[in-house]
Amino acid sequence: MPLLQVKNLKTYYQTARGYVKAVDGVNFQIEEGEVFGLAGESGCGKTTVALSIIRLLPPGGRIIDGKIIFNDKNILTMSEEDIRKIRWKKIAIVFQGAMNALNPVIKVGDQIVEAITTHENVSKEDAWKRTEKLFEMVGIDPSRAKDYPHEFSGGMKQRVMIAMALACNPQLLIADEPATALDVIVQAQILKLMRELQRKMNLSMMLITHDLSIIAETCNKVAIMYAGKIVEYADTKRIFRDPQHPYTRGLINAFPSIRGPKRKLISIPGTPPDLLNPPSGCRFHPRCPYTNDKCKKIEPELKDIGERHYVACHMSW
Amino acid sequence: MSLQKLMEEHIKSLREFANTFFKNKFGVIGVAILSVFIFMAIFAPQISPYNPMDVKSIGVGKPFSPPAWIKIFNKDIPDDSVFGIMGTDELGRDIFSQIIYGSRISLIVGFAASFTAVFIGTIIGLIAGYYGGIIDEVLMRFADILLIIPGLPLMIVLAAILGPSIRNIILVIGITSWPSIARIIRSQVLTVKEMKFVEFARAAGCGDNYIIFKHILPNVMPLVYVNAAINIANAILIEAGLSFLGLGDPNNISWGMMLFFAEQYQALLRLAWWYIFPPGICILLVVLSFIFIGHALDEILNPRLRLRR
Amino acid sequence: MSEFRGYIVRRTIYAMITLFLTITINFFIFRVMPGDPVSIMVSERILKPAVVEEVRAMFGLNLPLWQQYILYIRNLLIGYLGYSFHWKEPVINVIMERMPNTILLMGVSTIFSVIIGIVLGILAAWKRGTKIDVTILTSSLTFYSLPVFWIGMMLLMLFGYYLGMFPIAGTMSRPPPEGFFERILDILHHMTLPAITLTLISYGEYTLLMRGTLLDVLTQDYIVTARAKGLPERRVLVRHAMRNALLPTVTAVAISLGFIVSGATLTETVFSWNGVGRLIYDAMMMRDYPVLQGAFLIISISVILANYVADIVYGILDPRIRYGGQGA
Amino acid sequence: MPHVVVISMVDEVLKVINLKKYFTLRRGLLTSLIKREPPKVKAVDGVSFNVKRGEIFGLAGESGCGKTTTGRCILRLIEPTSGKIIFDGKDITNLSQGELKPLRKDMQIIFQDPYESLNPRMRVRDIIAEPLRIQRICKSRREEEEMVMKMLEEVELTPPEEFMNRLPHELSGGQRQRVAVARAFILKPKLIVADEPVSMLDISIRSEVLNVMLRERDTYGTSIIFITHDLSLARHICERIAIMYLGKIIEMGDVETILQEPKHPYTQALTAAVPIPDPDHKREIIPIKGEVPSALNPPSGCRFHPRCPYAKDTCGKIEPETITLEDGRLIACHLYTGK
Repeated sequence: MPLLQVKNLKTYYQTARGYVKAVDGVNFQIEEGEVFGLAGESGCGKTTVALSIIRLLPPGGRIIDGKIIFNDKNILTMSEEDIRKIRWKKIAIVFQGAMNALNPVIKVGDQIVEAITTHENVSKEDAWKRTEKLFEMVGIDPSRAKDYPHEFSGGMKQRVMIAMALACNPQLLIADEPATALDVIVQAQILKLMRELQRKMNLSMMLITHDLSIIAETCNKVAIMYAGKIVEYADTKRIFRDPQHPYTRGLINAFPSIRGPKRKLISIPGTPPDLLNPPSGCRFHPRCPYTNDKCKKIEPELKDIGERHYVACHMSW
Repeated sequence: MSLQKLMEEHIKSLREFANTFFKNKFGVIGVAILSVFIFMAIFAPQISPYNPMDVKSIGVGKPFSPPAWIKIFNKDIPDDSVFGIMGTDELGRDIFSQIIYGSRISLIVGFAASFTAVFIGTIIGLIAGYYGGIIDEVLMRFADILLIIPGLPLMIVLAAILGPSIRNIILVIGITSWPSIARIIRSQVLTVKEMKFVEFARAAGCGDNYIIFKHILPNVMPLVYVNAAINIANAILIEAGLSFLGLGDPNNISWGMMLFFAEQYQALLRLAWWYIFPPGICILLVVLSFIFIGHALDEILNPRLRLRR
Repeated sequence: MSEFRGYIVRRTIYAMITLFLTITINFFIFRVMPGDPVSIMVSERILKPAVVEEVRAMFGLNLPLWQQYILYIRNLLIGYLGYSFHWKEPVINVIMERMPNTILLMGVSTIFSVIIGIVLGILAAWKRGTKIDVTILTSSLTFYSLPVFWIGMMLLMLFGYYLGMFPIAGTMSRPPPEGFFERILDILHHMTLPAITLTLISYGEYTLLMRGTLLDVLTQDYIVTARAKGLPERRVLVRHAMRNALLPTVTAVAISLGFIVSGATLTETVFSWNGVGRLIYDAMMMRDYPVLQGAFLIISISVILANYVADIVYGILDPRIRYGGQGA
Repeated sequence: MPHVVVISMVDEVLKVINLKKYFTLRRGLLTSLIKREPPKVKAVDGVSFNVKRGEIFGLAGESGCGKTTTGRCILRLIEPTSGKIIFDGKDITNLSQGELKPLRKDMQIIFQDPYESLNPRMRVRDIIAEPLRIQRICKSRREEEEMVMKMLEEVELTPPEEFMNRLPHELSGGQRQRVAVARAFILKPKLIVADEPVSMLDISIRSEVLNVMLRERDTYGTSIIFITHDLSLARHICERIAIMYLGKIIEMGDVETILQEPKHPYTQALTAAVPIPDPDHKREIIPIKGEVPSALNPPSGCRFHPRCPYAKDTCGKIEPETITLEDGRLIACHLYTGK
């Protein structure tokens, strides 16, 4: 039984001009101890998937359809009180905006203590001791728990966020672009820390990023999202070695590498679609080099082409 | 989402702007109320049944007569003790006509004083924000002082020294209320100034004047409009206050001045509610209409509050 | 910590500059404006010759302007503001006699309006888009748009003249009632209507500000974090959102003090409340310029000092300033 | 007027000598009266390099290393504190903005943020034509329009008629950036500073914009200073590269040499930290810890020494001078100076 199963998830945003179909029928699952990557470009709906899982959509956002089954229970039908108990205790999340994810007027230690005491019946002193241990674990001097967020650098703040995320020993950690705004060296340090902690604690992790290189070195499995849908979903090595969907191929080819042979960078023509009025049929068809009539009319389904390699494309194969 | 992107998304052609504006409930209500008063002000001589100030018309009704429709509730009042639709004042003049003529002063003072303040404020905000440094420091320090000094006492002092006239009231309100606008404009200029299109213009060899008028001012104007609307509302309130204190122009009746006379001639003691009620409500409506319009403009032009991630 | 000290030093110096410039502006308004400056400072028609001589000497009215300015500053430092034409006593005495009444009225109504404003603002933001929100917004805007003196007149006519529930004028009954508590009650009785008036016009601004700031804060990333941590909604609101939203409100209270003083001037006039605001009105009607100048100066100085205190409080409340860093 | 191509004797379009830019922290009027010496941020602290004609020269490093400031100083958008900028054989360090104006048509800039780089109230045609108008290039409106149309075609915003009258908000990020490229190239400049021109664009459209830029460069023989934090991208675009750390160039040379065999410990760490889009790749160990210290109080000696795994006593005391190694690279590190 997988830890998390997302089935046909549809999350739309209501705007003045109509519904933005940010997530439109997404399926995937995360096994225990697995690092699952969700990759895609800006606006493809990957963050919305994360927010749907903990049911914290911004105003206007609504889950229209689907199931999110976590530990055999459907999160989407739970009461507000029940989902509140799952947040952080079972599913913790590290956000993209490391800079602003901590409350500027509360000491960082207190913000972690608060997470612990909300979910566990421990005294403040014990929680504080645990906080100091967490600080050590993520490589920060425990005495700095008494400092305010503005006294930390960007990388340190993200470490604090990771410490906070692990405060209640969650089963699933969602990391939404955890290192994007940071410099390369710090980014590498943060990712390394996350990999180590994941292995040590046998955490299940969902890593959301636009950067395929990060996926390549971190995740076991990966799903590629395009315009609110998953277009390809398989083992990471498989996807990099043998990408099937034209979008995945384009994306991989667009990434420059510092090692290996130097090659011409290839781009995907056109621009990502407006999710208010997504293209008919396959959403990638206006940018796809292999488009035929079927692609314009019929939406391809995500099909297993063997060895749990799923592709949503009429051309396959 | 960057400020720039937000700004761009809300720049539309005039027609589109009008469409958006009239979809905004506040905007429609504001414009509707305001049009009524502007109509009143323009056609005051045609609409008002009597001359509100003319000495010859003293005695059109008895002093302090309640409005005629009061007879619906109390039939015992004799016919010659009621008058018109709003009654009469201490000299028996028609209050309804005064209300109509009063709209002229409110709107004139509101627009003129606000124009003065917005004009000064925008220029000072542009200069302070664009040039920065010591110029900015001096101008903003000066603005801060004017902001911090209690406005009405300062205006009372100025008006008392300058003497009562519409021009002086406009001047006094104008020169004391520019600082808040200057501050807002300045901070927006600081943001726009840092934007890359300004830097590109400099890299292409554009001079300061060109950059200020071609690149910065157009991107500051939305804020100017919003603040002009709010500023008119405040100017109208201040004019009423000054007139109520007896600093109004004695030759032109205004709503504030009506209340000044009401107070002076013991209208409260006589429970002459018909004398006190209408000016206050008119001030409220006009002020509210500008606040509504400002609010609507703000929502359309300055979408910070509307677009949440 | 030195950042904080720097902040305090900066604020102190700014307050001093503001004070100095206000005093200077005050000097020039009354000497450079059209009209005979001597007759503004001293009235030979009304005052006794001895007094006239004293005032002339103290202000050096025959000396060049810059020497007058030096004398003016010296006089300020020793608390000499001139001699009232109307009350026939030193201006400072006339003002100080009325100061407590104004402080009392403004203090009470500011406290009430801040509390009401903040509570309604939080409520409106919390129930955003509901009927409660719309009602609070509309009423706040309406009271903000009404002339303060008109609200005073309506209250006075209804509760004073018509229902006779409250006194129609003054600060205290004449003669004052016997006994300490009776006197306090008497003052409160007189103060009710003016205080309500002032509260009504000033609470709206705080409501709108609190609502706006809170809505802004609620979209911040750290609020999403707090929710994601599974905190109950009430705790997110109280512990995480309100603390950040209250900070700007502190500044707003200080900045709006000038606005409240303006309101108080009108309110005191309507209710014949024996304070500095009413004094300004009376002095203006009597053309008692020394009192007008003095009252304006004292009020301005008080507001500047109150602002200064608020700045310091803000610095203490915001850890970004208290412990240095990118704050301020 | 026939376009006279002046072939200069020098094959360098730009020579930067010991460029420094110290920012004085802005303080209130009063604080500056009380304290004598205002704190200074040494954003650029003695940078020397040159750019050959038609070359793409990379300026890379982490945020706050001074790469952007260097780019701005070269164009005199920021006044350098000291040093020399020799552009096209002319010392432009001390020219007034007025004297600089005619030279401005030979040097241009492309920015990172596609949303901030175009005035939201101007139409595409006006945005692209702005440099023409400032420099008074065109004699008639028709000539101007033709040039704008030609430029739009070159950056593949076709048909040009369709894009001419658009406002920036009617364009996608990639299209905006192409407008920025068109605007920068319309005067056929000799040098363009491209400050992270694609880092805010989605990966799938990056190369399109880059390719447009590179093709323009080939057409006009423009030199480009390519400022970037992305070493993988730099590798694919640049011919030579300079790695900056806290206001100094610590290693400079041919891009493949520097990135494949980095010699400076910082460059080694930086290249090792770049993630590789290949799941089979085994990550190298990054030997350094911590983050970049503040430029307000840079470390003494070699600025990298507190984080350097090979730091010796000398590193904290003596600043390493820049030396040339046999393979032609320049490096500033005591491991190679022999001290």
